[in-house]
Amino acid sequence: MTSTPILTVEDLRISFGAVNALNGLSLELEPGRALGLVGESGSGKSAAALSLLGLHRGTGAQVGGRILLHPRPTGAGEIAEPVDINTADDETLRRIRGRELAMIFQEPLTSLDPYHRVGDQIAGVHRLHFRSGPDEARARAAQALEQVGIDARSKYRAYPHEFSGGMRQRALIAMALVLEPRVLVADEPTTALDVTVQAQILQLLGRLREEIGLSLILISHDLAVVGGNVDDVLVLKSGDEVERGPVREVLTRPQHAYTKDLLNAIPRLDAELPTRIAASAEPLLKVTDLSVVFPSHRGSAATTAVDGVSLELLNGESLGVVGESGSGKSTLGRSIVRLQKPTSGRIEFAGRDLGSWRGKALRDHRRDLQLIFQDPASSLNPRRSIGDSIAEPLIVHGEKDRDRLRAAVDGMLERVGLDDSLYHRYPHQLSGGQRQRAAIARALILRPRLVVCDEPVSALDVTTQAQVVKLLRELREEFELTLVFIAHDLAVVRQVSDRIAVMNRGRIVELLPAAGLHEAQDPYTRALLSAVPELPVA
Amino acid sequence: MTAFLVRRLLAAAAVLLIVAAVVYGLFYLMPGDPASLACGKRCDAAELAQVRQTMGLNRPVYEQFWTFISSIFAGHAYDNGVGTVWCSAPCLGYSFQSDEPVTQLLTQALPVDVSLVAGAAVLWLSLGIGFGLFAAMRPNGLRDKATTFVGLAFGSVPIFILALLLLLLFCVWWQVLPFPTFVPFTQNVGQWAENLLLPWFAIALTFAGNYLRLTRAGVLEALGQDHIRTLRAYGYTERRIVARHAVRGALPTVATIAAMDIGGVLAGAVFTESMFGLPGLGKLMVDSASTIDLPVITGVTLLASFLIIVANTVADLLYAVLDPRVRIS
Amino acid sequence: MSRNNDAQPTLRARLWARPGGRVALILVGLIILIALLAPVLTALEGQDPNTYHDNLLNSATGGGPNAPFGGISAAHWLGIEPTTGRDVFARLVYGARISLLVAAGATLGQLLLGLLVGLAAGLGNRWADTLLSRFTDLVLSFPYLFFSIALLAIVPQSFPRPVLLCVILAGLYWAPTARIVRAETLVLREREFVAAARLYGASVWRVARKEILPGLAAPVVTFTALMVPSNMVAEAGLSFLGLGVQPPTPSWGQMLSTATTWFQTDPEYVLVPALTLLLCVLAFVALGEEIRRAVDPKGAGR
Amino acid sequence: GGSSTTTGATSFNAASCTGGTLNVLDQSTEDTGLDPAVLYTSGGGAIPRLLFRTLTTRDTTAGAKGRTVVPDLATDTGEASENATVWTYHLKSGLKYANGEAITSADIKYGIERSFSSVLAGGPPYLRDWLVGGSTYQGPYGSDPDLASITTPNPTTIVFHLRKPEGDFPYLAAETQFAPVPKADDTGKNYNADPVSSGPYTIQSFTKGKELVLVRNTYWSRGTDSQRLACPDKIDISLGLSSTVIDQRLASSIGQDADAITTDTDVDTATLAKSASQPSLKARLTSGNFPDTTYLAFNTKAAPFDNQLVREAFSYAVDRTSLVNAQGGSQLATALTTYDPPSIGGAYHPYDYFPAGASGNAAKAKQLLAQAGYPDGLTVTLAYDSNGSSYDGPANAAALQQALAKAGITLKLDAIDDSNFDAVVTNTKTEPALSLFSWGADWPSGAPFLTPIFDGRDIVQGGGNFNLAQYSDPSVEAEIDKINQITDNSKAQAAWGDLDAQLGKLALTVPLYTVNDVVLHGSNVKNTYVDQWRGWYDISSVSVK
Ligand SMILES: Nc1ncnc2c1ncn2[C@@H]1O[C@H](COP(=O)(O)OP(=O)(O)OP(=O)(O)O)[C@@H](O)[C@H]1O
Ligand SMILES: Nc1ncnc2c1ncn2[C@@H]1O[C@H](COP(=O)(O)OP(=O)(O)OP(=O)(O)O)[C@@H](O)[C@H]1O
Ligand SMILES: [Mg+2]
Ligand SMILES: [Mg+2]
Repeated sequence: MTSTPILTVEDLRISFGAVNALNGLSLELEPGRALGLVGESGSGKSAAALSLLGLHRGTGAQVGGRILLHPRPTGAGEIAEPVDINTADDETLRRIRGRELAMIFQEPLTSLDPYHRVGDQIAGVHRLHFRSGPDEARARAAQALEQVGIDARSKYRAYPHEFSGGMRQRALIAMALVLEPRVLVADEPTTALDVTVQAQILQLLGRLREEIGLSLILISHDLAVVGGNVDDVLVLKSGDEVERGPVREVLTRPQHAYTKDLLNAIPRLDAELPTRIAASAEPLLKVTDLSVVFPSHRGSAATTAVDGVSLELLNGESLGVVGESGSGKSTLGRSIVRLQKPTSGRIEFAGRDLGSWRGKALRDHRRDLQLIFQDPASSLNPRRSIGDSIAEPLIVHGEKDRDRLRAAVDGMLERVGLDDSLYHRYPHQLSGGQRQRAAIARALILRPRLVVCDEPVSALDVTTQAQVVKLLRELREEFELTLVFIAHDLAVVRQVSDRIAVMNRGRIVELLPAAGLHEAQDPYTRALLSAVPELPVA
Repeated sequence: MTAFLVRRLLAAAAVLLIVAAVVYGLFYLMPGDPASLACGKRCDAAELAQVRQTMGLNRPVYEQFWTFISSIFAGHAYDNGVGTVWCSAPCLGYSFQSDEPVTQLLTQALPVDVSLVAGAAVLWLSLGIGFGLFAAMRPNGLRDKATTFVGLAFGSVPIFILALLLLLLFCVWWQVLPFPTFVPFTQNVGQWAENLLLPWFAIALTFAGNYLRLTRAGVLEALGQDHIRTLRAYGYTERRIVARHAVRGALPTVATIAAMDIGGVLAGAVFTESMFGLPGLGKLMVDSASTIDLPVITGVTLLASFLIIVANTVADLLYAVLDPRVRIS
Repeated sequence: MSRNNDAQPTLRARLWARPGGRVALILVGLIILIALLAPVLTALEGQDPNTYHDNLLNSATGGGPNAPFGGISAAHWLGIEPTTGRDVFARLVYGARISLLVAAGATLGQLLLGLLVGLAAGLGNRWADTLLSRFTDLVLSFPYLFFSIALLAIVPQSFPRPVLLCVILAGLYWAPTARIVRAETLVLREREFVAAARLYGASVWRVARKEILPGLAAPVVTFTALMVPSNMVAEAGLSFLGLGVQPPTPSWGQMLSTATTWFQTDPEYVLVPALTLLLCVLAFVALGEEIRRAVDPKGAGR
Repeated sequence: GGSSTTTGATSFNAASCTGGTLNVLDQSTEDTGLDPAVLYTSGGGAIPRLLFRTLTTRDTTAGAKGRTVVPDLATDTGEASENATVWTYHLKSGLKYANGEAITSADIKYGIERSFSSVLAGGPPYLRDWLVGGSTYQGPYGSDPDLASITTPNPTTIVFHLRKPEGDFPYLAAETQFAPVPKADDTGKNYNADPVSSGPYTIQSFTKGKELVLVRNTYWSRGTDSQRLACPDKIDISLGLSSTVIDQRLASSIGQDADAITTDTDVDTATLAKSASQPSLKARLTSGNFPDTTYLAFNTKAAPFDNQLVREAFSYAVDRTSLVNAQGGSQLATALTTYDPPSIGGAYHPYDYFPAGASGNAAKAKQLLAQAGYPDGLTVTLAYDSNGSSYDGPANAAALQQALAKAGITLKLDAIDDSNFDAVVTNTKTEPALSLFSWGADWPSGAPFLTPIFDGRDIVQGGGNFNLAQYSDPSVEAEIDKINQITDNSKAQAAWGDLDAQLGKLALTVPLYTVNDVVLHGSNVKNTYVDQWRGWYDISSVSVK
């Protein structure tokens, strides 16, 4: 391509006080091209993205270097001269934001104003930049919503909280689209989503590039996601560029060791399976015809979250549970540890009916059944230190001696690979991976026999994900754990589980050995398999 | 929504019944004899007994209570010793000390409090929200600290001191306003407002500080949220962001507290009324408490409770209306 | 980035580390100290709060102080009270005891009741919640002044007034705290760390104490810091209606209410308690604000 | 006190004083309305006297002469029978109500009869006590409507038959109970909202707790009434104001407040202090007296006050200066060592048997206490009215506590709620050993001042007892009866004064002070004086022209 670049970034440096988030990034973006920005958590991707729109202003972050936005080739645009985002005055910046450069934020759940209707928010943006009348703005907003696959007729007047995560993500994209910007910066647009929705969104972005010649900067820690959707890729590590090039090039023939690590950490459906850990023959958990129905509530219809599920789990076995969002995985998991009361059916644990336990007896038995929550950040009390949180179960079960407590917690911290100096840290002072380890430590400190892991890795970047998966395997061996491993990522589940249950609409549609995933018969399972993003092969 | 209101109405009725019962209970524990107060300083035993009978005080408490409750719905005929007075429903009893049905006393007093709250609320909301926004524009700056300090200072002065200060300043020293008397709105709007200006300010200044804090905190919290960053990323001006979006985050709380404060003032602004000599519910309450005029005490208390309950219900509704994430149930 | 220190500093240390917190702590400490040291301070001045100084008053013109500026002198640091000649400084520092005692007692009562009812409603089953919430609404809809008047009249005078004031203020004002606590508890109990606690067998009581309470700290502390001064003002209001502590016991509210008539001729007499009250309010509000920031682990650096 | 100030005398002319609107700023709410049977006034009150004419009334002149009784509806102050048990009055001619009808003696009788009805209770107790058959009569609404001891031989004559001699009857005849009430217009309890006026004004509108507006009674004329000038055309009375607001409004005297006056609010101590340096303000201050005494009341049936030495010790120990200061200084109160205050006129007989000096004689008190068997002092409880604004309120209690402490007496304070104070103290069953009490005369004579307090026959069991000492001595009672027969007022008063001096030696009470009323008026109000009967402005005399 010969066209002149839209965006030129020269020696971009960003630091937050003593922390250097980015140490001199340079890049050029041409119309219609897509650039992938990858790197593990904390490598400076979001910081860079925010700086492109000048969003670090007034936050105390120091931004150095130049970010030049070039005028539209036709000259019809609003800017005639190249503008340096870093030095532009507020008014110029205001006109550029959204109109020239639009951004989709990493956290779609909170990026919409909860007090205004989604449609109105999109229309408002249109009015702001085009000085359009209310009717025209409304029509354009509706059109943009339809474009991202949201039914404008029924959803225009909805509030953000009435949207699912995927819909909010798409609403944000619609907001960007309504302005027909030249560059879209999409910061992890799919992390929070399950594979099927993720695929939809990536498709949409691709279509837009073709249709309106949008340039795209796609940020992700997932090389597989980036793989099929960008032209060039740039790998960041701790604020430094380690490698860049055409995506196929980089992914198939990585030069830098770090890029190789990233690639290796990606769970693959075709990866070799680790050796099975032997399970004993006696059953530990027996679920018979379990159903959980959430009664209708405030106008919404009753939901059958789990619908007649039966399972048997041997002592020491690991069962993977997959299925798309809302298929009842968490509800099943919570029922097993009795956080959720089943509507009908029976759960036997070590030959005893779980439902018969009450009060004190129930509290005593609880130690055998633990759950590792989907989101480690919310399952650790933000106002208690990690150490206290891990010690708490022991205290509840009668341990009073401070020294012994401390020793136990330190031992456990060490076991999950955390330094015991972290004892007094609060959850927000840890990285995501560290938090997940802490949550695991708390679940294991009572030496449970069965642990349900509810999506323990979906919030983590690939490298951390790989570490946690490895840790779980080791712990299984060491503590003779029986594991229920819930995830929506088939590739991850496959690595941890002996058998895999595929759930759809509350039912187990297929139960396969991990090794036999490819032989899946159920059309739904096949659909899931095909939605997994794959790395391009050389 | 209707179900919510119906449920609230039933709950309110129950609450009012309990309040009335508690008032009756307290009344019988209270020292002092309303009959002997009504009878005068030098009243002999026979006379006292007569008075007691006329006032219905010789009947058992529960009977008196029942009469009270039933007359709310059915009205009641009171024998005032000379003839019978018919007190039609909703009859809240008959004050033997002022020889008037309580309902009439209440309807005379209520306009005062309605007038008080009408102006005061407008003032305190505009002062509080206005200065709250002003303070939030540059948090921790000089003007933020100054406005917050002034707001707090006014809020911490007992209202009777503030009222006095206002009287001295405006009526005695500068002589720009008349000493307040209550002129009904229907009689002369101009005089109504002129006379109530000082009471309005007295109430508003004590309250505004709280609204300032709430608005400021709400706006600052909202400004730290992600969706504000979205607005910035789409080119909104900072003023528009604060005035149209950030302030929305503070509104549910502000509106809720405002509804409750309005209920509180409606239910009787005792100090304001007594300092400015306004014949509202608060004054009626204090006066009737000192003469232990049970029917009036009960009537005022019930009306006050009712107003507070209404305000609380409005507060809940407002919260739900202003925060789309909250559903009324 | 996060600090790497081992032991977490205590709340006091964290407060102290913040300049605003230090000022607030010092102010509040000073106020408490003044109240505690009232006998010492008055001894230093050489006065006591109850001795009349009729010789210093101008009996012919209403009983105000003879000397200008409210009779401020080396012997009477803040002047003397009109019509009695009692020492204002002595009454102020002794009054601090009553005012603080009433405010602290009432606030504590409100806090305990509010926490108890709010937590029970927030953590209990639907029945308990409905019942307690209605009860809270009931108390909230009591016109408090009438009930104060009635209760203060009912309870015999032999019952110590400061305690009674605490009980009444606590008994009638806990509802807002309970409401806040309940609302916050309802939010917190849905959080996964509460589910986690139930999962390892913690009792409801322990969940309330260890998991919910720390989360309530920020909103409740901020709210409570405002309750202290508002209780002081409430005491002043009741004194104004003649319902506060009985003479000769001094309290700020009483000083304020008797001072109203002296606004023009002896402004100093009004200003002393009014400014003291203001200072107290500011100190407590600042303390509340600082505590709120300090208990919020994310706010530690802010 | 004693002397009165008259301002604007130069410009005031009774002949041309009519016109304008007088504004009255009052604290009173008049919640109980204006029923002449229910009102408990002294000398006909301030506002009631504008609506109700009575058989006699007070002399509307400034100074001591204002304490004398003069005829009003009647032609004279009453013809007494030989021993003052039968009193006869004749009405003036041409007397009319505001509705144009003639006033008859039967109406006066009916008005008095009404006051016996229990539904119209509240007035003074004397009629019930003095009239033959009064103690059993139930008022005109019952089965036995007629009170035989009042006869009306013709429409202009009325005769009262008393069961015992009462030389003070003419004073009583000035109370509103002696106002005529036309039977046809009697609405019972509701009469209080719109009574038929016999005075110079009639009610235009009346909202209890808020406002009372009076306009001229066109049937009234100065020709039949020598005691009221009735200058303003209209009198607008604002009710239920706070004392601070009244004080400030009168002091600043702006706009309509220049034409304002008050009938129930003393000047603020602070305003008083300000007046010292502001002659223009001082010129608008008037002072006067209502004869009253605030005193320490001993229950002599209770230890330790059954011991006269202890009572004397208390008399020595009190510090009257601090009490006077607590009232707002020497302009507002005067220390008192006699039970009868000077303002009562002839019945005042100065004495000081237990000289405490200005600030108490602690040494003497200690000595007496030791003598009485309390060498180490003693602890007693003082009951007082907790309402801060009442005369016997908390400020006094605190001052007494300080003074008595010097004599080794520890005073524990028992504040009793205002609404309950009288009930507790005046009930012999619940009366405390020591209480702080005050007494005001229903009219300026020794009789209503001494009889209820020291007559043993007036000890009422179970409520309404004002003989707090519970003192009874047949010789004193005989003396009281003897004085009551004297119809020559000055002789009677002198005899009352002597009786007071005789009782004073027993230390049955410790008189503390008497209150002086210092009142402010708007700058435009003329002919203002405070009558020496009640201590308030005489509205019937003032003018705004
Ligand atoms: N507001 C801030 N204050 C201080 N440090 C910050 C701030 N924002 C980011 N950082 C730090 O800057 C570095 C880069 O952060 P950035 O958010 O760009 O990471 P990222 O690559 O987007 O990671 P992720 O994949 O987790 O989103 C990190 O070390 C982070 O801790
Ligand atoms: N407390 C609840 N009340 C009502 N409905 C619920 C509740 N919890 C879950 N559901 C519904 O039950 C169904 C299953 O939810 P569940 O959380 O088990 O899904 P999941 O498979 O874990 O999904 P995800 O991958 O998004 O975590 C969904 O439709 C959900 O909306
Ligand atoms: Mg990021
Ligand atoms: Mg789930």
